[in-house]
Amino acid sequence: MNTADINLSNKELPMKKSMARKAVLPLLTALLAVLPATAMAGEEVSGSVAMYVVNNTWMLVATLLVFIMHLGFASLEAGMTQAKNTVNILFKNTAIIAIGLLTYAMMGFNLMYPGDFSIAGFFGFAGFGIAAPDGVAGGIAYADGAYSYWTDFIFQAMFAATAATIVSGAVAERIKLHSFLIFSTIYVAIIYPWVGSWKWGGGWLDAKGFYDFAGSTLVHSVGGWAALAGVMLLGPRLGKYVGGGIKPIMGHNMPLATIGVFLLWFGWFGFNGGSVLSAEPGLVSLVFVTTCLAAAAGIVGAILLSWVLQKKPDLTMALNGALAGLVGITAGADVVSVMGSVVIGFIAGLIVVASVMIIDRVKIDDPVGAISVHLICGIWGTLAVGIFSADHSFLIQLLGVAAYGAVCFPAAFGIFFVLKSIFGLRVDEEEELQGLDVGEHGMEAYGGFVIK
Amino acid sequence: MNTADINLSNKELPMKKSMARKAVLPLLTALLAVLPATAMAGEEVSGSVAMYVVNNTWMLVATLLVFIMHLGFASLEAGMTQAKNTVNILFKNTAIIAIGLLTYAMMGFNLMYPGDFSIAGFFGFAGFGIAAPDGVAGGIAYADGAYSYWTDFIFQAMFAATAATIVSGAVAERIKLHSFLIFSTIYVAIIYPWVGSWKWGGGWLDAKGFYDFAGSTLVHSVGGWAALAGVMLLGPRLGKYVGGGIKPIMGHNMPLATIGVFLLWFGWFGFNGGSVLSAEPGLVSLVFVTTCLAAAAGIVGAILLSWVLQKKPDLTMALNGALAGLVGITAGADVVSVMGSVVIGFIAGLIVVASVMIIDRVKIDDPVGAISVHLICGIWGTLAVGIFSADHSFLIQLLGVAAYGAVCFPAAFGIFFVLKSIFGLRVDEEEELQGLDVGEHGMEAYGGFVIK
Amino acid sequence: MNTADINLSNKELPMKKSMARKAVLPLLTALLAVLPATAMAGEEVSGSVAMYVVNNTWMLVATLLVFIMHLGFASLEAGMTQAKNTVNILFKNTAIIAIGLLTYAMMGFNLMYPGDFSIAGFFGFAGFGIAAPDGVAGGIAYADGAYSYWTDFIFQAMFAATAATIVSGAVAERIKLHSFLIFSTIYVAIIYPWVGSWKWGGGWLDAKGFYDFAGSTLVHSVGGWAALAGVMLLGPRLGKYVGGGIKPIMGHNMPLATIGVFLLWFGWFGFNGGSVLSAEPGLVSLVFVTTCLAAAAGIVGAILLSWVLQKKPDLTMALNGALAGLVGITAGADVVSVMGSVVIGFIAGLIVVASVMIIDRVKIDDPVGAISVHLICGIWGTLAVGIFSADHSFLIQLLGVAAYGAVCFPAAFGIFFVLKSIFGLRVDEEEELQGLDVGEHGMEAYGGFVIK
Amino acid sequence: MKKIEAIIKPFKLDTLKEALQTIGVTGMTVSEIKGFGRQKGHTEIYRGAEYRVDFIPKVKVELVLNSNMVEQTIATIMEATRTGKIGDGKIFVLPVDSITRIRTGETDEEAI
Amino acid sequence: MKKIEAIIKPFKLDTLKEALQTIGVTGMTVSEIKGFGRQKGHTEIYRGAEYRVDFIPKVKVELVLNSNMVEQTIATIMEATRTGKIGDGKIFVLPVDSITRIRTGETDEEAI
Amino acid sequence: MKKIEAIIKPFKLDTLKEALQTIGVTGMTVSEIKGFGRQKGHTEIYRGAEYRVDFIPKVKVELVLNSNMVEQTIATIMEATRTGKIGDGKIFVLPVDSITRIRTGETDEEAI
Ligand SMILES: Nc1ncnc2c1ncn2[C@@H]1O[C@H](COP(=O)(O)OP(=O)(O)O)[C@@H](O)[C@H]1O
Ligand SMILES: Nc1ncnc2c1ncn2[C@@H]1O[C@H](COP(=O)(O)OP(=O)(O)O)[C@@H](O)[C@H]1O
Ligand SMILES: Nc1ncnc2c1ncn2[C@@H]1O[C@H](COP(=O)(O)OP(=O)(O)O)[C@@H](O)[C@H]1O
Repeated sequence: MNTADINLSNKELPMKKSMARKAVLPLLTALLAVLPATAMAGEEVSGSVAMYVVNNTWMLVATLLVFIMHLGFASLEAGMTQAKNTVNILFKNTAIIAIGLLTYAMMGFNLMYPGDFSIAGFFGFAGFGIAAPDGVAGGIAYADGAYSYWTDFIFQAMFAATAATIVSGAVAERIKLHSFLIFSTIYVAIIYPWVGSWKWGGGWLDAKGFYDFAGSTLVHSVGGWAALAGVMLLGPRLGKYVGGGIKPIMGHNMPLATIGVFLLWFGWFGFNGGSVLSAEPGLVSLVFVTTCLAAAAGIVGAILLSWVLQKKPDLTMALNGALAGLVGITAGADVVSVMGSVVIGFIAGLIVVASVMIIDRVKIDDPVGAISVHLICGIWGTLAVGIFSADHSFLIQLLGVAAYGAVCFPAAFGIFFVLKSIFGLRVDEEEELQGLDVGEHGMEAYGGFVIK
Repeated sequence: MNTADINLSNKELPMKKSMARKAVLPLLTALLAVLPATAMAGEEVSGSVAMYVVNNTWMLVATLLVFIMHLGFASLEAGMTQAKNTVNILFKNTAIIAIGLLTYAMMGFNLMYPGDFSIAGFFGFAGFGIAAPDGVAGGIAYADGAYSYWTDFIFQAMFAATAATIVSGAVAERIKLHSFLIFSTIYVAIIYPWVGSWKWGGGWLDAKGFYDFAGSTLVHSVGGWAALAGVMLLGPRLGKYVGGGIKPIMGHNMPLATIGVFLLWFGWFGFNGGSVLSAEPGLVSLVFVTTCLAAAAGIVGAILLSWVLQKKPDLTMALNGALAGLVGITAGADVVSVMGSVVIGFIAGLIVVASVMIIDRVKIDDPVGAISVHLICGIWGTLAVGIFSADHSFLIQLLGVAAYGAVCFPAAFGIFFVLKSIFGLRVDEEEELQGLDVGEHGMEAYGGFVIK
Repeated sequence: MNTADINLSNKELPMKKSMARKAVLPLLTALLAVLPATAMAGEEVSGSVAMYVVNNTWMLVATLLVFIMHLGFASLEAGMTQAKNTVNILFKNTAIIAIGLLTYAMMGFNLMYPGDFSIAGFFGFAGFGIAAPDGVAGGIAYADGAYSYWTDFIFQAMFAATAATIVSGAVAERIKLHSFLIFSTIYVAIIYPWVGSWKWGGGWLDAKGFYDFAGSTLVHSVGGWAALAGVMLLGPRLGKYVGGGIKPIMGHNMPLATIGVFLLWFGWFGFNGGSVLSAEPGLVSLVFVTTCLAAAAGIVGAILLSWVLQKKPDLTMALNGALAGLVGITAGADVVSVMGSVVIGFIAGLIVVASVMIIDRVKIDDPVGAISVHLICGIWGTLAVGIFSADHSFLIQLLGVAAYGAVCFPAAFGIFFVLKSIFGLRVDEEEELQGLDVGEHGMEAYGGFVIK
Repeated sequence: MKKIEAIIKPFKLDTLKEALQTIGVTGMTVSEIKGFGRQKGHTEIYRGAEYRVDFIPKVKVELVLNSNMVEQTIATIMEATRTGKIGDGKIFVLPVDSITRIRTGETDEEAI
Repeated sequence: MKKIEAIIKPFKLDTLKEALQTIGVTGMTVSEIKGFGRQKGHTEIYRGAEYRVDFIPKVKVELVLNSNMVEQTIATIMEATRTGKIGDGKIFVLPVDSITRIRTGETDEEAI
Repeated sequence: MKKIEAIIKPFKLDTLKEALQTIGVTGMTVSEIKGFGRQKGHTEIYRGAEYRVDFIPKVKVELVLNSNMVEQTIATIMEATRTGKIGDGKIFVLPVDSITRIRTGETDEEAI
């Protein structure tokens, strides 16, 4: 609307206001600017344009839901580790989201979605930086009325940082801050988007018919492989394995860990729901159902198994079970039946409990169970697509799992190894005993004790 | 779009991407599949379809908002109780959401919305499991373009678990875990959906013109009656009432309790806003306004009364006041005036403070004030509809309140009573003194103290 | 739909249900009621109506996102201060949101958006209370199909309380509760909306071409000026500055502070994204990108500078850096380039670190860094529009900054001064040493220690 | 003058406090400690790994008083805190050379 | 050798620490305790129910030193921590038989 | 009877506990304290302002035992907790007049 309209309007106030508050073209006109020629017929907005706006709005909501998952990770990791390393964990998670977003804008997005591959289906890079195509090409025509270019970027960018965050929990309480930050930067800027391009970028695995709806493999396993490599090079925390036995190191704050898991589930509505890449009602609502039922079944599975094995039901296992179910359903949330999702989640819940215990027995020290949740259940979820969806092949799914493992583990191992030889990976014994909060940051998470 | 479109498109990347990322029908085609015949006229999407997608998207957003209320309950209950019972409370809340979702899928949904009643308006059951009607019947035509079948289910399922969660807080710090879990399962699987059918399922109370917009009675009182029954059978916590006097037992973590209440309010935007069952702008925005103003007025009412009675303003009362206002407005959020919502909320704030004190004096030990907030204010809110809305009858509202009380309290009491005689309801004295975290779960909420 | 439809429908259940659950006009009919005459052609919904519903839905989502920022503020402030003042901070933040919403309904909204100014462009008041214009005037026609009257109100109301909350952190740990509450009430009821009208209400600064997209100045600086005035009149906390030196007073709960900052960022998607005042895809998604990249760059800037200056990277500075970037981009999120947003955020990150240190050295005791984050970075962000956007004048931006400072600081100082002379501003020394939780509220934030 | 250190079960503190007041004890100092003794801690499992909780939460009560008060006080403590179950705790008596009240400078008997 | 146990008001700790350093005290051990004494706790109301806060947060400072240092140290403590208000605290002196420094094995005087 | 108070580095507690059990010590009382001594705390910066962390987290172990056990126990403690680095801690021995076991009323030797 323009000033004329205002004076005609019978209710000036809001007009004046919206006019005053944003110096943009009036709404409809603005939209007309991004309409496909077919719809240019005057003031009236076409259904397709409205549809485009809905789709895009949903994708933006999904984006902010994925964002809050980073608080989920930060809370869960901090809660499951010792008080003396809390500041360090919070710091890492705060830094990672920043690094993830910036590097993804700088290069990740164009590595993951190169358009054309320079090495057929295997590697491509569309150049540094991000820039929206002009007019409709960056708007309604960008993704066939599903979302704008900027929406595409920011949604994908939120995913990127996730992979690095997964590593953070597994290597917690002993890794040198700067080594970790350098690793994360490289991994999230190069490895994650590059291997992601094989499937989501339309690369060779996509051509093969490999399926990973929202990232059981592309996000969670990719992070999980790096976690495994890091833990192996770091070794266990002091005092974890003494004289052949296992000495559990308690998480220091269970409410915080619980907040983390619920926020992750909350974010997963966007992680999976947004991966429909439109607001298509039937599909998005189906994904909500499969995602929630898998998480619920994961909780039940983990509670039952831990209750049987430990005599008492373990809260941390129930929490891991929810995440296991979520990671497990992520690959096939839109292609498995509702019953299938329950089975997938339940099995994921059993797997995560067994996996946590086994990994601990082989003396791989993963404070938060990241390897079990993200790598093991990520693999399970990816394979499950081959089992529970008629349209997908188990072997192809297996190929995909193998392909990512074959590249991500060595890549992560290599990066960590180089960093180890240059800076060292692990803080010295005294710092580890005293805690990384004082050692790396010179402060305590719960300061202000009267005696300083 | 199909491959052809892609090759024609001037910007391949995103197309390739969205194509790569989801193996579903192209967006428009997908939608055409669920269009009413009238709208099948080719590529162009009709306004009605776009409207359906908006409505459904809002209902899905409302769903995830209701989900996070479970974290709100977990945080509030944990914060308002003792540190030594924190793990137990977090565990219960994690288990309940899982149980609630799974049982609702198994039978709850079809008990609550049976379609046809076998006992006229009183009881009906549409069978076990959930399955979406094919094509448009499960899509745009399912609820006249308001939401899909899966959206309907998942939105309702999130409500279901809430009722059981309300009980958890009231019986905290002394109830046996397995007895509680069995109770919750039965209550959420059978009682909640069955009595819900009387109104929302189109049963006899609905026919009578009883009104409960979003569940002051159907959700909150239903949970509140069970809480009352449980507390009466359990008895007070050790040391709460000694020698005629009341010994307050402090909540151990006020930030956690505050996080809980704000998250509950946050979720209430979906609880009430979603209960419009469409994105209809005028109505949803009105509900947002009445809901927020009632919560605000509830805070003010509770602060004023507690300041007068206690000389100092009580944070826990202010928090209860917010919830009181929210529970109070829930029954009539869409049919009372904005001024009405302020009055309803303010009175709810006064009621909750008085109720907490009175209930404590009659030696009913409710650690978190669940009975006052959910039962008493739920009743108030339901009756308030009869007072503040011209279109509804106070007597009918009273009838509804009485009907739910007459069934829910005995039902809950009966279930608890049977469980008590079989397993016992209450942990032994030593376990209660030591805390349920160690007793039931073998761990502490704030572990990792250097001295283990 | 009507009963007839139902009986025709092949799937009764949901129809019955939605009918049962809400006693409102059937959806389409309801919408027809608010259609512009042009669209009255029968059942079929026009694209414009669908568009209106999308826009309005997005604005409502933005509203609830802004709401959760209040939990963000509460958590951040509590975490950055001492345990003994936690209840007091949580209480203040709970009370403020209530006061903010109620006063805004009572007078703020009509002060901020008076429509006609009684003193040209400088002051206007449209009367007490809120009431929606009837029919389309309060619906689709209210803001040209962007949102309804109620949406407009509740979105703006959520902003209002924010300004007062900013003050709360700066004056924490020593201000008398009632003096603070009275101040907040006056400031949020009168000052904030009045000065807001100069720009968003279409007043004189708007006419001058001053630009503040989402409130770097109108919200953050307005709050920041009041914080500065309050701190100056209060003086530093006991023991903060002794013998010329600075004795840091640690925040007592870093996970809580981190939760606060992530929730603030989360809410900012609505704070900035909603300020587009429609769901226009290109613009909202651009705002998401500039907002997130600025926050990320702010983190990086703050980490780098604090690492250099303090030898060890400071978590609290990283957190302040995120907020600095967010406050910085708020004024121009929709008019600067993506590269511009990164630069603005990075500089904001540097500024906040330097500012926190300088302000501390001049012995202005701001426990949470509110002045640096909201005032200093708010000014920076407002001026940055003049630097990074071709369409805006640096001098006009400067004028705006000066105008708000010239009115808000004296106004806040005046109100605080009067309160000081009447009630006193500061608790007595003994209460401050013992903590305001016991002093003002008679309880502890972390009670339930076995020894009471 | 003597100092009595009593290690007791936490939930007995209130009872003890009241009992001591009745016999005219005007002051005490209390702290939360962890105890290791005959009362063996329980074995728990955390994420699949067993561990022993050897140290059990106890409360330590310190009383400084006149030598002539010692016997009666010990009797009172035992009465108030005894449950007969293992882990009830111990009472230690230590000699004290002097007492000073900071506020007044009073010493010994007057300072108690 | 003697052990001095001083119960003081928490906010006095910093002052005391500095005062003790000036007279050459090289070490001390500090803990947070709760005190019950003449300084009666306040009555508060929580959710409508009254309760007495009997135990007041205090800080306990333990110093082991040469007998000849005792007098001066007591004087210093009183000076540094006295506010004249009830609840200032107490100073107890206990005999010590021996001291050993773990690091070196030095004993008694040398170990302080 | 004697009371041994050992101030040690926190991470040495487990080792010490096991060492003491091997020589037949059946009970002990442990608390978290903060220590000030030769081991100077570090200087840190918080939001731009420097501060010294003077008090270092330590653990205090209290053992009441027969006089004849003292020497051996001290030796065991030193062995178990010594790192040779400054800050290892101290061992104080105080006289004890009497011991009572609350549960049984046994006293002195029998009560240990
Ligand atoms: N020799 C000792 N020295 C110091 N404290 C002891 C000693 N023996 C026992 N305690 C304390 O007394 C508490 C109770 O002793 P325990 O042997 O468990 O049961 P009981 O009191 O029935 O003998 C222990 O937890 C410990 O704190
Ligand atoms: N008889 C006692 N034994 C042990 N501690 C005591 C005794 N009397 C007082 N205290 C400690 O000294 C503190 C201060 O004593 P109180 O009587 O309150 O004030 P004042 O120091 O002025 O006499 C108490 O809080 C308590 O910790
Ligand atoms: N005179 C003392 N009185 C009481 N405690 C002391 C004394 N000197 C040292 N301590 C305690 O012993 C700990 C270690 O002493 P310190 O001088 O730092 O190193 P070292 O044990 O190597 O001499 C200190 O942290 C303090 O808790």
